[in-house]
Order: sequence, then C-alpha cells, then structure tokens
Amino acid sequence: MNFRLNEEQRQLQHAIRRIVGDPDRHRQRRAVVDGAANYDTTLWCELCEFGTFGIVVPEDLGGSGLKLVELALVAEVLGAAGAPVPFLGQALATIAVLHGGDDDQRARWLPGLASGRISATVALSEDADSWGPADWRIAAADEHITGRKINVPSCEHPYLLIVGLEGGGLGVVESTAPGLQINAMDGIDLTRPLSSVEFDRTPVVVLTHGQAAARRMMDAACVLLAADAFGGASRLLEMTRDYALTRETFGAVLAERQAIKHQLANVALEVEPTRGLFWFAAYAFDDWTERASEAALLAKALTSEVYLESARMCTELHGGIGFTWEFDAHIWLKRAMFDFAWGATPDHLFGRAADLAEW
Amino acid sequence: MNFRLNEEQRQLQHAIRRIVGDPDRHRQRRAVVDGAANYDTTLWCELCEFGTFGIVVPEDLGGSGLKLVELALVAEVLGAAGAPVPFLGQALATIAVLHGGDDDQRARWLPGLASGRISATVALSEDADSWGPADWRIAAADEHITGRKINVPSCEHPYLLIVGLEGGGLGVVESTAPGLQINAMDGIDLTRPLSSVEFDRTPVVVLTHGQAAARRMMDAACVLLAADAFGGASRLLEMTRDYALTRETFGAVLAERQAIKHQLANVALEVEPTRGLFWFAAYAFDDWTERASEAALLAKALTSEVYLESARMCTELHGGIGFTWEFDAHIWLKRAMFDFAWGATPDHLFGRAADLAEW
Amino acid sequence: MDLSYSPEYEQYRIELREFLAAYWPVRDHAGTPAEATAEFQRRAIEREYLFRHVPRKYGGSEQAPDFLKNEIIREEFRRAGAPADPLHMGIQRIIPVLLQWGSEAQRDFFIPGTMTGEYYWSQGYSEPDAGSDLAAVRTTAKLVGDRWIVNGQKIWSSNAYKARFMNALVRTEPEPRHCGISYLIIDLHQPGVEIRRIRQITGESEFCEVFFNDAQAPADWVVGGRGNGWEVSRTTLRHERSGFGSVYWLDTLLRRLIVLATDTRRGGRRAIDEPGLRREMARIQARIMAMRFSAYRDLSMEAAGEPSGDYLQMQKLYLTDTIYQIDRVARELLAGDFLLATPGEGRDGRKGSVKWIEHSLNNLKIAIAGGSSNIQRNIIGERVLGMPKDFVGKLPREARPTEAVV
Amino acid sequence: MDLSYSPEYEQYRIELREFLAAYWPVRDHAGTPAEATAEFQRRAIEREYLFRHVPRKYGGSEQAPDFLKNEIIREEFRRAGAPADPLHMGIQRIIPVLLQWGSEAQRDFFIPGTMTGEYYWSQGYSEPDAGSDLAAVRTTAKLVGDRWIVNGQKIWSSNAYKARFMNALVRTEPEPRHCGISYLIIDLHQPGVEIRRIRQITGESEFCEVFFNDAQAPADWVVGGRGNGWEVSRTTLRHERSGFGSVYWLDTLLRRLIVLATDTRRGGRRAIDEPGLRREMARIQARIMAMRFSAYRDLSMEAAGEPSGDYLQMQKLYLTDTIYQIDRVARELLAGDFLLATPGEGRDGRKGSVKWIEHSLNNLKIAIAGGSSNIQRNIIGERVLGMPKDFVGKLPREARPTEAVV
Repeated sequence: MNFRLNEEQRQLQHAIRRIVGDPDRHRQRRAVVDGAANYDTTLWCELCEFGTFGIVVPEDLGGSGLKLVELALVAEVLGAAGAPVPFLGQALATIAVLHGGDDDQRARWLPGLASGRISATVALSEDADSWGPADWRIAAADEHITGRKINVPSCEHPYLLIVGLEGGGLGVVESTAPGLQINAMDGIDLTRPLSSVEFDRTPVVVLTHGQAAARRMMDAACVLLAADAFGGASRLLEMTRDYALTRETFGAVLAERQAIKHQLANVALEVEPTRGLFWFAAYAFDDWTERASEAALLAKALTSEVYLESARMCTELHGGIGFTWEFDAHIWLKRAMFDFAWGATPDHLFGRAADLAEW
Repeated sequence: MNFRLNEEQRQLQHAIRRIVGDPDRHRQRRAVVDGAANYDTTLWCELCEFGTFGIVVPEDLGGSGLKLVELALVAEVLGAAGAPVPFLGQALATIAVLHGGDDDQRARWLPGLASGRISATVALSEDADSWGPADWRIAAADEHITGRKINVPSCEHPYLLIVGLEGGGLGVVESTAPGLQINAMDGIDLTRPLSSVEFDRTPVVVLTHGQAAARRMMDAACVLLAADAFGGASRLLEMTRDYALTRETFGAVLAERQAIKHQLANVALEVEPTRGLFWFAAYAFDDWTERASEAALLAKALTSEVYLESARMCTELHGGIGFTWEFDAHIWLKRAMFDFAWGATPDHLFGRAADLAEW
Repeated sequence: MDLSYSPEYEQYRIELREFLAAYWPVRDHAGTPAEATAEFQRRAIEREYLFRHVPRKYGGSEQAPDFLKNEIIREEFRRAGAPADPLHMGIQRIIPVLLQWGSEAQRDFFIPGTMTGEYYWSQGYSEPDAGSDLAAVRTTAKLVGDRWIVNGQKIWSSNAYKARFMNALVRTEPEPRHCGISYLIIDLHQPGVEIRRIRQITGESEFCEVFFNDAQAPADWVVGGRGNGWEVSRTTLRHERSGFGSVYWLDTLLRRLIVLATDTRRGGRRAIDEPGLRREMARIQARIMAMRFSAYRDLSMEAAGEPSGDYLQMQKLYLTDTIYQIDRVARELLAGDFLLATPGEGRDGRKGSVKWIEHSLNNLKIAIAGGSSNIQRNIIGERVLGMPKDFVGKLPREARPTEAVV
Repeated sequence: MDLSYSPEYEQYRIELREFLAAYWPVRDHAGTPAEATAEFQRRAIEREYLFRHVPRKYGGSEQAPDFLKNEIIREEFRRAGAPADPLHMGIQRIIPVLLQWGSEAQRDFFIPGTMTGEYYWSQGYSEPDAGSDLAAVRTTAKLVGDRWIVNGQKIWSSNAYKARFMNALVRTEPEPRHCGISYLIIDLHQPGVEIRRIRQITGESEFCEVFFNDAQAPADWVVGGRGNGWEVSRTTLRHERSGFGSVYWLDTLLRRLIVLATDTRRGGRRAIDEPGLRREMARIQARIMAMRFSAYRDLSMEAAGEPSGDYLQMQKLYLTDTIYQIDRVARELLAGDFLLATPGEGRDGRKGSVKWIEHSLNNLKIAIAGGSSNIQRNIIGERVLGMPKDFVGKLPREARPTEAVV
C-alpha cells in the first residue's frame, strides 16, 4: 500500500504540463477568451496525439489501459492551465462507451474515441435543476429520440453524442443523423462553451449496458471536475501568491501584510487537502468500487465549492486589476463557476452523498 | 421621528452601569462563579430598589409606566456586566402578568413584582427541543396541574411561577402551594442557574388573558436576550481589544499584528449592527406591534449567534489565559451559550421568522 | 426613540404625494421625454424636493440637512417612479467639494452645468501602481504660465469615456507622499487626453484608463489650494457614505431571492419550503433589519448634533458581506443556470436569473471598489477600536529586518 | 497509488490478530489488572508491536519506521480494545528527543523508566509573559558547582502535578532571545518546586503553573548541549505531528453526531432527515476523507524518501476548523441541552450529550494549544507559500514609525 504518484504518473503530468505550458497555448487561451477562436485546436490535436483519451481505453482497443487516476491527473493539469479544449465531453463519452457498450459497440467506437479521430460529447440535463439518470425524460422509441438537452459541453465538430435516456440508460447519436440541431448557449466559462441539442425523431443506438455505465459516467464526471477544480484553485493561489510578493501598495508588498498572508494561508488550507480527496475518488472509481460514488460526490462537492470560494478571494486580492477582462484571473473564476454548477451543485451532491451513507 | 436614546434613557443606562460597576459587584460575580454564592443578592436588592422591574409596569400599579425599550437597555447593561441576578425570570413573569392578568390579577401581583417584593420566574419548556406555547402539555384540570418543567431560570426564593399551559395559556403557581418541588439543574452559565420544577396536583391560577400574553412574553424574552447578547458581546470585544493593546508576544503587542486587528474588526463588524436590531425589536414590541414578533425572533437569532461566535473568537485571542477558570472571559462565553439556547436556538427562530414572513 | 413621523412630517409627505400625483408622469408635454423630465425636475427643485444641498444661486433648493425629509422624498419618489436626485459622481461628490473648497469662480463655472447634467464627471484618483494608495500618485501637473501641464495616467475612472471633466489628484509640489498633491479639474475634451475603456470581467466597460500627454488645465482650476489635494479628496470620500440606499437595494435583492426560491424546485418540492434555505434567508433579513435601524440610529444622532455611532464606518463592509451571503444562496438555487451568462434560455419563468449572474460577478466589484474590504477592516480596527496603524509600509525597506524563510 | 495491503502486510495483520486473540484481554492472571496489562505490553513489545521506535537496549522493539505497520497495529489494537503505545507526553516526545540529542547516560537513566510509565513527564516551555513565544523564556538556570540552580515560572504544563520530571526550556547563557536557551530536565519532586493546578473553563485542571525557587538539577541533565535548547525543542515539536490519530477521532465524532441527529426531533421529524443538516454532515465527511487521504499521501511520500507534501503542515488548522464545524452542527441539535453542563437530565436517550458540551468548550483548547491558529496561518503563509516573515516584533520599539490614530 502506498498513496503517492508512481514514476509513470509523474511523467504523465510532466508531459501534459509541457504541452500546455507552451507560450502559444497562453496566447490561444487569450484568443478564445477574447472571442477570436472557439477552442485551442492545436492543443486539442496535441492532446489527442499524446493519447490522452486512450488513457482509460484497453490496449486492444487502441488505448493505454490505464485508470481514471491517470485521466484525473491530466484533468488537474488542464484545469490549472485553463485549457480551452473540449476535454470533459470527450472523456465522459469515452467512459460511457467503455462501460456501456457491448463488444461490437466498443469495437466500433472506442478506437476512434481513444485516438480523438471521433470527437464526442455527452448530452445529459434537460433543465437547469437536474442532471442525473433519474431525471432523464427523453425516451428511445423505435430507435429514435425526440426532445431537448441543454448544457452540453460543446466541441467544434462532435461526431458522437452520448444521450441520457429515460430509465437511466444511454444512447449514441451520430451528428450526421437527421433531425439533429445543435445551438450554442451563452456559457459563462468561455474556455468550455455549452450547447443545447434538439432531437427530432433522430436515430439513436442504445448502449447495451447503458444503465450501469450512466452511473459510472456520472461518478467519473464528478472526479474529473474535482480534479479540474483542484488544479485551477492551486493555479490561482499560486498566481495570487506571486502577485502578493511583487505588488506594492502603501510602501510595502502585499505579502508583507499579515492580514493578506493569512487570507492566502486560509485559501491554501482549503485547497491543499482536496488533493487527497480527488485522488481517492479517482482511485476508488477503479479499485474500491463500493466507495466510488460516495467519494466522487464528496470530491466534486467540496472541491468545486473550495474552488469558487478561493477564486473569489484570489480575484479580490488582486484589487481592481482582478476585475478586468484583460487580466487572466477571471478565466479561472469562471471555470470555477462551471465546475461548481455542471453536473449538479455542491448542495445537491452533498445531499446525495448523505443518502448514499444511509444516515 | 428619531432613533436615538433620549436623555432619560441615557441616564437610566448610566445609573445601572454605576450600580453594576461597583468593585464589590465584580467580586461577587467571581464568588458566584466560584460557587461561593448563588446570586449577587446585594445587586438584586439595588436593582429592585432602583425600580428595575417596575419599568414596564403602569404607574398606578407601582411602576414607572415605561416600555420594553427601557427594560432592554437595562438588560444590555446587565449582559455587559455578566450580572449574576435572576433578571430574566422576574422580567418575563412581570410581563406575563401585565399582559395576561385581569384587573384583579394585575392588582394582586404587579405591585409586588414591580418592587421586587414578589420574586418570580417562568416555567416554560418541558423538554430540550421545544419552548413555545404550542409545545406546552401541562393542562390545568380543576385548577390544579401535574407535570414537569425544565430549564426554569431560578431565583433563590421564587414566590410566583408563571407556568406555560396546554393550549398556550399561562398559569400562576405560588411557591407555597402543595405538590411543588424545585430541583437545581447543572447549568453551564453559573451566573444564571436553572431548575426543574415538578408539579403534583399543584393549585394554579389561570391568567385570564394568558394566551395573548404568552406570545407577548415569548417576544419579550427574545428581545431581552438579544439585548443581553449585544451587551455581552460588546463587553468581550472591549476586553479583548484592551488585552490586545497590552499583551506582548514575539516583541510586539497583539494589536500591532494586522491579522489580529482584522479579526477584532470582524468581530466588531458583526456585533455593532445588532444594536440597531435589538433596539428596533424592543421598540416594535410596544410601538409597531405588527412587526414585533418578526423583529424579536430575528433579533434573538442573529444577536445570540453573533454573541457566541464573538465569544469564541475573543476567548481564542486571549490564548491560554482565556481557557482558565480564573480569567473572566469564560463567564461571558457561557452566558453566550445561555443566550444562544434559552428560548430556542437561532436555527429554530430563523425558521419561525421565515414562517411569519409567509415566504 | 420614535419611528413615527411627527404631524409636520406627515403633512410634508401628503404635500409631496399631491405634488407627485399632479406632475409625474408629465402629461400633455409637447417636447421630448427628456425635456418633459427636465421640466418635472425644475418644478421639483422649485418645491424644494431636489438638490436640497445646493444653494439657490446655483440652481438648487438650498435646504438645511434633514434626513427624515430625505427619506420621505426618497420613499415617495420611489413609489411614484419619479426621477429623484441624480446619483452620478458629479452631483454626489463634486458639488459638495466645490461648495466646501471651491472658489466663487469655480462654483459659478461648474455647478450649474453639473446640475443640469451637461457636465458629466469622472474621478481621477487611482493610478496603475497606486491602487487604493492615493498618496502614491505620480501623475504630475506643472504650472507653465497660466496653464497646468499634466502628464501621467489614471485608472479605474468610472465612465470617463462619456465624461466632460475629471476631478483628479495630481502631484504639483515637491513634497513627498500626500503633501505634494493637488486636486485639479481637467477638461477631458482636449488633444492631450486619451481615454481607453477597460473591459470588466462582466464584459461591460464602465471603467477607463486616462492618459495625459501634456494635457492642459487653467491655473485656477485647482480646488482647495495647491498641495491640499489629499485633504480635499478625503472630504469627497466622506460623501460616499450614503444613508439607506444600500438597504433599499438589499430589500430588492432579498425580494428577488424569494421569487427565485419560490420558482425553483428541488427534489420535487419548492426550494423555498426547505428549512435550511428559509433560515438562510431569514438570517439575511435580520442583517438587513440591523443595517436599516443602525443607520437610523447613527443618522438620528448626527441630526441631533451628537457624535454619531460606529455603524456608519462599518456599513460598507457589512453590505459587502451581506451581498455575498445573498450570492451564496442564489448560486445554489440557479443550479444549471449558474453556467450561463444569459440563463433561462429555453426555460420559462426564470428570466430574472440573468441579473443574478451579473450580481454574482459584480459583488466582487463591491468588495474591491471604494476601499477594499481589507482597507475597511483597517479603518474599523483603527478608527472604531483604536488599534495601532500598520507601519510595515512606512518603514524604509532597508530598515526592515529580514530573515530567511524557513 | 495503491490502498490495498500487499500479501506481506496482510500476513502481518493476520498474525497480529492471532496475537491479540491469544493475549488480550489477559486471562487467568493472578495479579492486579495493572499488572495484567503490563504483562500484555511486555509480550507486545517482544512481538515488536509496541515501542517500535525505541532501541532494544532501552526496552523497545527497535523497528524501522513503517507507517503501514503502524496503521495496522493501530487499527487492530483499536478493534481489540487493547492498550497500544501510551500517548502521553513522555513517550511521544521525550524519548525521541533523548534518542536524537541525549547522552548515553541520559538515555540509560530516563528511557526505561519512561517506558514503563514510572517516570511521567510534563513539558515546561511556556511562561506567563511568553505564551507561544518560546524565545522570550525568562526562567534561569545557573551552574553552581555540579548543579543547575533554577529560578522562574512555567505555565500550561500539562499534568505537572502528577509528573516526575519536567523537560524545560531555561535561560543558561547570556546570549539574547533563543540563543541563550538550554533544554534542561528537572526533577519535580524536590523542595524548590511548587506546583499549582490551573482550573480550566471546563472545570477540569489538566494544566499547571510550576514555580522554581532555587530548584536544582544535575549539571549533566542538559540535553543537546548548552544554548541549543531552541533547536532541541523544535525537534520535539515536530513529533507532535501525528499521522492519522485525528482522523480516527473525527470519524468517532461524526458517528456520534449522526446518532445525535437521529435521536433529535425537530418539528415532529427526525433532525437527520432535514436536507440542510444532511449537507452539513456530508461536508464534514468530505473534509475527513480529504484529511485521511492527504495524510496517506504525505506519509507515503515520506516513507518513500521523497520530500513530503504540504498537507502535514496544515493538518492542525484543518482539524481545528473541522472540529468547529462539528460543534456548530451539534450545538443546534442539542438545543435546550446546550444550556446544561450535564445535559439529558430527566430525559432519555441523550446521555451522549454530556460529552458534546465538553467538546464545545474543549475545541477552543484545540485552537489555542500546540501553536495557536494564527501561528498556524503564519506557518502556512511562510513555509508553504513562501511569503515573508512578520518583522513587526523584530523591530526595536523606538524604531517603529508612529502616527496618531485618526
């Protein structure tokens, strides 16, 4: 037993950090935020080439046969980088097919999903107040669906849509199918745009083990968002610490003021322990499945709450500059809003964790 | 319209401050806390002589015909002083008879209550989780009652007990009545001890307008406890500020550390605005009765919560000395616990205020 | 202690209601809506309801301060939906400064146009490396003949892009820190001034950067004398302290929160029926009540000539915290709509959510602008509690003991 | 990353269980219960389950550090209700100090008696005017012949009234601040020592004041050399950093909170069925989970010889905050019982509440003892975030700029 990263995991994070650390990536993120681009397509290609989405896919289907821990470690780095790529949808769609597909379905889609040749996303919630399998109302009738999904993480050319179906199962819709309309929504997080999707008698392939896969996918969503939140919060804390060490007001740098030192210490105090929490949730997903849902719910709930609170404090500590569009802090503040709300808010998740615990 | 104290009100507070400010009073408070006495009987006599309990009693019944505002201003000063006197029971019993008695009942008891010649208290809750008229289960049958009340503010020789009755009315029991047994409870606040009272076919006089009076009395309890809480919190803040200005650690007084300055500023920020809140609640009790219950509930809920949080922070800022019995801070910490819990906790009161607001 | 209005004030209210009933909205007016409003305002000034603190000679109604009348005017104008005293910077801050510090010529020149709205103002205090630290001002003004030649840069000037004048702090004297600063009025419509709007995280661009490159100002546009800018500017800041404005605003926010909670369903039930949420909202209600009556108290004391209480010095931070508590409740209620810059897309009944997202970002602005929360805590610690001022920044850097970080 | 135990460790656990099943509780022992327990402990040391960090020559089992074995031992001893390594100060702190800094003679003299419990220790760091500021120590020890003559006063010494020895910081050298301090062992059973118990706000008297009036100590009872007391004491403090003890404790507290919430009724329903309360408890559960696995991570890294993470430096403050969150939930559930030092009087089923009141007061002690929360924040700010140390107190008072308070 040990609970630390092995050499491969450290190298994985190091490699992704190198990819997202390129100055071109920072420029592209800014271009996306300023509306000059929808995604960082270069980054997307590099991540695909690296095999990011094959991480959890078995080797015989074109992946590297690793676990959610490794994918979460990537999510952490992308969260820290504020990477404008449709990671979430692709990762969740891959997990859905992995756990929900029968042999044929897996063989048909997983190699493409793993390589990124097939881009994909997930269409789950139907209104602002609900996300989960129990709330899905679109029914597959005669292998067709009609209805509307919102808050769908978008990608430029989604080829596959994993759709939550009535009864808690999952369906696969190809974007070339008839009766499909995708409209951009006005998302607050410009690095992860959202769409609404209308289905009008659109052909659907129902995933054979969709119900079990849906629960797994929801757990994975929580883990990946918690990892993103931890990465983002850590990054903002670091940015703010660096700012406090250099920004001079009233004759002293901010960091020399004890009140500010303590405010940042309080942020660090909330952020750092959530690392162990999302690690455990990721670990439990594959290796301690009885605790997987509880850990995933708690990880997403606590970490996203901490992220949002930290982002507010860090932005506030920057003073006026933090409130400007030009300065990057708001990119993470808005990512924190995304992580807070996508897939259900902390209140909701804490409540479900309490139910699971059978208190 | 104005919302400030008039000259008489200022003089009233000044006079009470002079009474409680006598060094003998501090010594006696310490004696009570150390178990050498149950009350400060000298202080009690002085308050009675001063006419404290006649404040809200009409002049023709031996009082001074003032309002709850004046009584709350006294409660504030007693709260600041941590005065070990059975003020609460006496004040609430007087208000119960004032609002609930018919002419005969008022004439019989109010002059004695006003002068302090009749000492009295109120017996309301029957279990730890409920306080209010709707929860009272002791029924007056044939002018006798049987049952048990707990958390009764005690006084050395209570002559009258105002008892909450089934249906939300009030009864008066004389302590000389048969079938009455009073036992001390192990209260956390040593300056305001509590008793349980057993009635066994004990004669009771039902107050004619008891139901209306009970609601008024519960509102008054909230106002007086809010006033006590404001006074106590202000006093602790002042003590801690003074300590911070003199206590030297690591080469500087505590007050020179910005983190501590800000922690105390945060305490002041929570405490000071509750003054206007309890003033309004006291004012509304007599002069804006449609808003009286809402204001009383909110005042007690917010102020007692602020008191307890402030007391914890102030005690913590004293370091080790604050954790000693010998040092006075815990007297107010435990009074804060009393104000928090007696007459229902903030959660309960906020909930009732929301119900009143018909949200 | 008396919250009822005396007969005199009740009568005042009745007359005001009659006035409003008669003249607002303006009926049968031949001109544009703006002209109609202007006519209404002229009437209201005549009747002493507006511009009460401005002398008659400048077009005001020159009334003694009376916070009760102000309250009644505010309440009744609100009720009628009538345009009350404009709240923009020029009228709220410049006029009081000019009245206290300005020369006769300055008052005559600036006040009337400011009142009519012709002269719109923007404040020039902060600089890129100064932030809240006004004494660190580096923009200079040099007197050359009868003109000040201004060079430097201001930032966070609200709405400078649509303002005519700036009231700026500039360095005119050789003395260090705040001793060398003057309060100078600068015409923004001149070649030496360049204005760049700053985009905020909400996407709006209220704030501006203003660059001075040999911009000019007449020699006699310094207000309050050379080198007195620090003191003059502090007068102005004191006028930021409003009475009840924020309480009315919070009332509105809480009402909208209740609507949001009523319209939101959680687990098949109305969110507003959940005990925990009800408690949170009641706690907010209690804080609003505390604010209202604490302000009443302090203003009553001021009006009676007594030293006012401590609350008004805490008001801004208490407001900031209360606003944030509202936001924390709202963001959970918004749920999925919290993801959207324009929520409610495709669903009914929650259009109001749009403003909640703005609110959620804008309450950060409240925490930062007008003296950050940490500066507010310094003020409370020092002025209210009498604790010592920080000297960390006062010490020359070479005199600061250093020790290796462990 | 692997939370399962390897076969080797699983085997270790099985053997330990067998051991415990065989020897605990001690059966058919002729002596007193204390003697029976002592015999069990001797067996456990023999089998290398206890005193693993103590060399064999002093009676320990001299095992290499292995946090997994420690965990397994802890878990299984807990499960069996068997007496594990005593946690009192002597064993947790003195033995490591003596092992690292002590002379051979000191180790031989003090360690065996400490292990058997014969020598009970109390720590003498704080002084009335020093608090957490150990460098301000004023108790002196002067070497006269072959004896130290000790004069001064210590405070907050836990259980000094029942201790035999004190490990004290005393000033032996002329150098200022922490340079002149030595780590001296003092026998408390001598005429020059007076001990006064301090009553705490809970009514208990765990802490003591200790007065030295020409008390004596042998010349060679200084540990780690003269003037090195500061460094020696910091070694000790590092040993306060426990692994999972606090997590197990929080597990227990949360379980008891759930019982309390289940037994409490609010408005006719079980309190635990209220959504807001369930969320609060789940949030606490999340924090406990975060603590457990963050500690696993840092300890795994240490065990692998890597530089450990930052969590262990934050553990104490995170614990303090979590404990307080538990208290805030509990006090509302206790309702009227929160008024009572011994609640439950006259009602059934809530006897457990007694401990909640103690808990409510004692969690203040947690915030204060072992480095106050503000000191913890300094540590996090400086050591984890690399921000500068405060110099406010480092500056001579006459060098501090002063300015009149506004």
